[in-house]
Amino acid sequence: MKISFSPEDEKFRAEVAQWLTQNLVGEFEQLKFRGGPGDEHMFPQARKKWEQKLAQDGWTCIGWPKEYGGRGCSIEQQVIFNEEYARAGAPGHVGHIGEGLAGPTLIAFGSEAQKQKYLPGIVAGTELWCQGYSEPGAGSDLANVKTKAYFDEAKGKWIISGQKVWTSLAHESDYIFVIARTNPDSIAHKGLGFFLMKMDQPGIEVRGIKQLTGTSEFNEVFFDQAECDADDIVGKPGEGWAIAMGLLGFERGVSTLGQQMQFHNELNQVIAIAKANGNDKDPIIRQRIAEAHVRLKIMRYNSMRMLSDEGDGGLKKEALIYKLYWSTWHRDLGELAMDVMGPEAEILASAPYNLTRLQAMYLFVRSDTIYGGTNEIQRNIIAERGLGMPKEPKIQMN
Amino acid sequence: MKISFSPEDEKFRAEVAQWLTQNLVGEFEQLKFRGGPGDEHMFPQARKKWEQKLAQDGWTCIGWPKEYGGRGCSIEQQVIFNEEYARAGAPGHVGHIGEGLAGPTLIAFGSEAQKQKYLPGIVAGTELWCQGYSEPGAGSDLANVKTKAYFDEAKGKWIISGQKVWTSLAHESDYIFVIARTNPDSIAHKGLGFFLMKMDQPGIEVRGIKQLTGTSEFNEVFFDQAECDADDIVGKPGEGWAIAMGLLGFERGVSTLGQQMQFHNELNQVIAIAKANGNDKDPIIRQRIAEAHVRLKIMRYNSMRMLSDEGDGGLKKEALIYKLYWSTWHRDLGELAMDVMGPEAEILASAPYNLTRLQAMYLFVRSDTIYGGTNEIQRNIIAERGLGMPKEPKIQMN
Amino acid sequence: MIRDTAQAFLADVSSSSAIRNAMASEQGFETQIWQRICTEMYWQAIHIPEEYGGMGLGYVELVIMLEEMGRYLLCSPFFSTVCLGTNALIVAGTAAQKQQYLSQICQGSLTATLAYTGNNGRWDADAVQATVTTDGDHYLLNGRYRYVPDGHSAGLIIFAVRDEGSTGVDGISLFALDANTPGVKRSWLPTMDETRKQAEITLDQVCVTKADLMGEQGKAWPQLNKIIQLATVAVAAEQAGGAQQTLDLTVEYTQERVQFGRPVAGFQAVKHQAADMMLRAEVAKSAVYYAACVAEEALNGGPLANELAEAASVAKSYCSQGYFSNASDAIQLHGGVGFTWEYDVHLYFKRAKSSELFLGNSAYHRELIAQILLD
Amino acid sequence: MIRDTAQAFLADVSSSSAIRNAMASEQGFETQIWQRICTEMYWQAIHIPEEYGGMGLGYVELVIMLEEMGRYLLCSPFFSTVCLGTNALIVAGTAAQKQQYLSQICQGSLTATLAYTGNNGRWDADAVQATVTTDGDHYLLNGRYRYVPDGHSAGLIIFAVRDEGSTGVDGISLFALDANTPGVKRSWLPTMDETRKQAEITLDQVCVTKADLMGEQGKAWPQLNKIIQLATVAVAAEQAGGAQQTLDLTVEYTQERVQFGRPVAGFQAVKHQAADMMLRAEVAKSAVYYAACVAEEALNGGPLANELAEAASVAKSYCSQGYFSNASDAIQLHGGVGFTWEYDVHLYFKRAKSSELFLGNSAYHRELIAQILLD
Repeated sequence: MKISFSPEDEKFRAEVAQWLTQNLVGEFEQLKFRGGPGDEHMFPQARKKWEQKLAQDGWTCIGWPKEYGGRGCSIEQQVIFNEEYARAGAPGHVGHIGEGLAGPTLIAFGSEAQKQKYLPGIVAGTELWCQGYSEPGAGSDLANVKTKAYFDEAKGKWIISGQKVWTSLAHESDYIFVIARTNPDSIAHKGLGFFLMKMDQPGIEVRGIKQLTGTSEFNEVFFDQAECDADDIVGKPGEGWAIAMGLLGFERGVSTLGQQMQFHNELNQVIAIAKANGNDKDPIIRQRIAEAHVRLKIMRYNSMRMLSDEGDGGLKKEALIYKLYWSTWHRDLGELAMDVMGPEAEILASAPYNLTRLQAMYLFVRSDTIYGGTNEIQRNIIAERGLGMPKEPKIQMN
Repeated sequence: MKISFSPEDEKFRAEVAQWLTQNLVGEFEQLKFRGGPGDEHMFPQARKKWEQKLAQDGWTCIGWPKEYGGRGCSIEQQVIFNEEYARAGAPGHVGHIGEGLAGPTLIAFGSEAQKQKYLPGIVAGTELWCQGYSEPGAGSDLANVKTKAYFDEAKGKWIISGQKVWTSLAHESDYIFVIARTNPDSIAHKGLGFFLMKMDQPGIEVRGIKQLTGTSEFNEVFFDQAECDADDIVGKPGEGWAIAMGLLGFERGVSTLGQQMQFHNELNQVIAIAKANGNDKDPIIRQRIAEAHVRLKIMRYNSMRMLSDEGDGGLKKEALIYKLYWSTWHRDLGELAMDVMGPEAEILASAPYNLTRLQAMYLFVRSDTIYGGTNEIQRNIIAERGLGMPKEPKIQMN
Repeated sequence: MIRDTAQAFLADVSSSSAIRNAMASEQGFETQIWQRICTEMYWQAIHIPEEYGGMGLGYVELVIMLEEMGRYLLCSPFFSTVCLGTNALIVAGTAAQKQQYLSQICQGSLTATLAYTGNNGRWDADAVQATVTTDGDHYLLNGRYRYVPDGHSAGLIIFAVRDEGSTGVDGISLFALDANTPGVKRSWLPTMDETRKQAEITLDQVCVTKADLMGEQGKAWPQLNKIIQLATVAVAAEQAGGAQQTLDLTVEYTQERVQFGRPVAGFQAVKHQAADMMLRAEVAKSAVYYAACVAEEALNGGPLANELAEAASVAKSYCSQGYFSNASDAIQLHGGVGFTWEYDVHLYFKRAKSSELFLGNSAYHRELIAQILLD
Repeated sequence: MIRDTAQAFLADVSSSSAIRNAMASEQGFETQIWQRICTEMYWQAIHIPEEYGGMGLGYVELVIMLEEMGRYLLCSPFFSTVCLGTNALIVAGTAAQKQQYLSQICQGSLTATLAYTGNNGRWDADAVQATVTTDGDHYLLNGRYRYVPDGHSAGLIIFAVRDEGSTGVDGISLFALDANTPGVKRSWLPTMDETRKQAEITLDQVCVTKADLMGEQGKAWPQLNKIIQLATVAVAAEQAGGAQQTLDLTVEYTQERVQFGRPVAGFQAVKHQAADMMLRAEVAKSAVYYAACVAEEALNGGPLANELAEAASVAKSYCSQGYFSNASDAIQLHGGVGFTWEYDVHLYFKRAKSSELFLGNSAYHRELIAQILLD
């Protein structure tokens, strides 16, 4: 598992850190530690500008191959970049869906024309993406997708109708990738297509979902005869499931280490509060802070295992458990934060319902154990794929 | 929920306490705090003698109606008796299967002849009972009973063949009650019979099961053409399930409060060790001891709820959760005991494998969450009967 | 019987929209509903002795009401008025104070609360930071309170203060003051849980007389402690109700919600979580019902009276965890919609945390019990 | 590769019946198997430098071996000899001591252990209670040790002692003594976990020379601490292996066992418990592999060397809980048979508890981490 950083890597680290120190200033100062999960709705325009600033100096999509505009950075360098980025408090990547999901999917499964058309905008930070996966009745159950696509021969376009939900940044995005059913008679995960669609069109409407935080980071996206160019289906109709599954793999990449650095920042905030209010002397709080630290440290080691060793493509066991592990950790951190603050935890930043950063984190983490496959579904996946235990039986409802 | 003890009850309490103080002496001194769960195999003969001592002065079956040899004690008095009995450290009732299960079943479902034949021996402490419920392949799944019974017209007897397992005190018992399938073509819980059988007969063989404690409290009981008199079936063939279910209700009676007093004794031992080795100053241990105390206290309040209010016969919600609650509590107590002792927890009383009392408790409690319906089965029952959630679907194996 | 009546009324006045209206206001409750409670139901008088115009019922009946209010998330000054103010008057009030204030409470013309916690996050005697000094025949009160339930709207406030230089349980006094007494400044503290409002109160050279003092100066810790313990039982009762309601919401939702071709409630993982939730709700109730019996005897005499400290901590330590766990599981088992503002689950989730923190969390009460057991 | 070899060999020599034979003996291992390990596999020499005849491999390879030994529950003096004795010699031994003892260990003619804990239940510097006094050119050692792994069978024992009157980390010295030195009395302490034996050792006016002293008198805490930390990583590695094996046993058993008409493994409650077990096993491994890298650098230099204290406590605090939870769940998911002596699950369950207690449980290590973070 040993990840060693060569002298060149350490030089790279210094370069990243220096660039951030020099550039995360002025108008970008306000973005520090903002725009992460639970805070995605904040400063979208300024963060888009920041994204372009990154792009100018080649700090977007650094892991992509050079031929597609990336830097072709090694795993180690990507780890370093993400760590330094988070350490500096640089804001949540407004382009992360494009860089982390849409782009890699296109690189792996897209046509040359699709690559030419979409990748440059992602690299430049000028075109933002969102994802259309979950549906209201389907939850995490991709096999239950009801959004429909049919090919209109007259128009020469795919026509999509249906509804997606839990879409982050839908308001700000230029494009959305959508899983829709190309074969209306198909069931389960057969007959799905993977579509690239322009958000700014009459057939698409976005409505924010008011969350328990009082804010709206997630959205519903309604498709009513929305159009998708004939060339903008990835792969063939019916291949949507395979592509979506491949994409799931991209979600567990080097960005986890950046996420962990954000977690680290949050834990440090909790520790600072404990030191300030004296709860750092409370033996029970000490145990819980230490436990949070222990599990966060191991989260990093686990990611290093995920990234190192044999890259045999198959999902390794340490990767299978990752979502369940971090989401649970983060949820526990939220509770720890509240308990460290004591009764002061209840007091808002201001009326009517402006949460403090840690309050927002505490409430928002409740989504971590739900979206992208609930903890219950994660456990099914672990048992079935990781341990070969029987699949859930299909039950016929009476 | 209020359980008030009248002045008469308090007088009764004093009477019980006094009798125990005067009689739990001499040869019975060695039995103090012995013979409970996990220690059932100890001193069976002396405990049988003690049972008869109790019987002499009318302290067995005190909750039974007077017509069957009981005292007809009120619920309050039974609670008091059990509390005082455990408080005094009086030994585990070697006759508890007869008094608590076989007897009440006969009183409720038995024929007059059966009552006459069996109840006096139970009351007198001269005839011990064990139960034949679980089977090796069936676990807690009574519907899967494979032990067969057929009526041999020639002999005029029921002939029973099969195997039971997890039978406590089988070696010491005079009788066993057995659930067996009277209709060989029946499935699930239909076609079962409830039989009363003499242990001392050629067709019955008992083999101890060596447990993780190194001791054998539980047994396997093998039936090979064992015989049961025609009069010794309770109810009719096919009614075994209903009788067994009724019997399950008896298991959650006033004896729970005696059990809790034993738990209380165990917790007190743990506290004494903590005070002796200084771990009572450890804030983490303090939390855990307090938590054990809290949950034990509430266990008592919960039992008081079970015993009070409307006795509408149906199993109340607070009774449904009781097994899951106490077994989990007891398991946690075992772990607490070890952690309070620290490294000394590992050291045996003596070679080769003589456990200290708390070690035996720690290991034996592992059976609490398994026998009589595992915690998993308890949760099914709670969800289905308590909350009306769907039953587990029947899955056809491929 | 009393429970059925309460349920029927609460189902009517404490609907989801009524709760949200109350949440959105600074006052935190709808005056009209509170007036209906006071005049139609007479709940605010439930355990006030009949001599003051009360119903003269016991803590057992009060606890049933609180359990149902916790279930229906009633937004009202009931807890502050009845479980803080009224209890304080019953435990520590002079005859004149009882006569005046309890009668007004019975009439529904007065709400009340207790202010004792400063800003150090404590819930024991050291929480009391405001001070009293004697000025001839008068007393001068100074200091700051936080986390005072309904402190900005209550008509009567019982203030705990301490003699300057005193620490711990020494030197504590209680005063019962009209909230409009000069020098009393009150401001709403907006909170994450919006179903019960908190306030900050500052006392700036508040000049009061002996008539406002409850009992003896500097000797009031036993009374204050008892008031806190009685309030602790009351919070636990609300928590038990919340634990039950989050379970009920979850069972109902999972029975309706279909995923992977069947009701979510049919999945064993969901059933087992629900079973654990039921266990917690039932155990919470057992703890609360017993504590209610003890509280009753603590107020009116009886052999269990001296168990109050233990029973209150047993109940609060269990119910705090039990409610929070149930609310947390309820969000999880609701999936995405549990995360929305629209569904009610998050209201319970937030109330579970605020009531866990209020009057000391589980760890705090376990340590109190450890002191009883081990020290 | 090294793992495959280890697995094949262990599957052969550490069968259920071999384990039970070893358990039943006072020595706690079968001499013949240990000799096969020493001569055929040469594992005891795995991380001993080549100059002493060792294989010169690193802690990473050692940890792989330990993980597999934990999985197969190998009964042998490997842990005591390699992870206590050898580490102590490498960290604190004089050149002469290394030359003599490490060579003997490589040859398979010497087993070793470390004795540092008295009877106060501690695992830090205060655990050292035995004393040393100077008597001319000699030293006199007195005191009592408990919980010494293989202390009754080891050939070489490293004793930690302290100057009389010293406390804490001050005044600690290490001596390497032949176990047959006059005045050294050893007795087996029978334990609940029979797969690793413990001993009590008393030193009664044991007279030794400077040649037996390791390093400087009274200054050995940094060395002893490092030895303890290295051993802590080793225990964690065994625990990670045990966590994996209890999972494997459970998955296998539940796949076979049919109840209510289908394999128990098909019940979602069982699957989810197994999933949690896999999570714990994987996370335990991640913690251990990293700690192994750190231990390697702590022994042989490298930038991670100063992370040893933290990495060891991170690994031990997680693995202690992870293994125990897995073993506990394994018993539960085996149902009745998990409770029998015949099945192996209880052996793991007992080993999980003994290794949790040994060198400090999770709470102990969390407090060590809290000190690093907060103090």
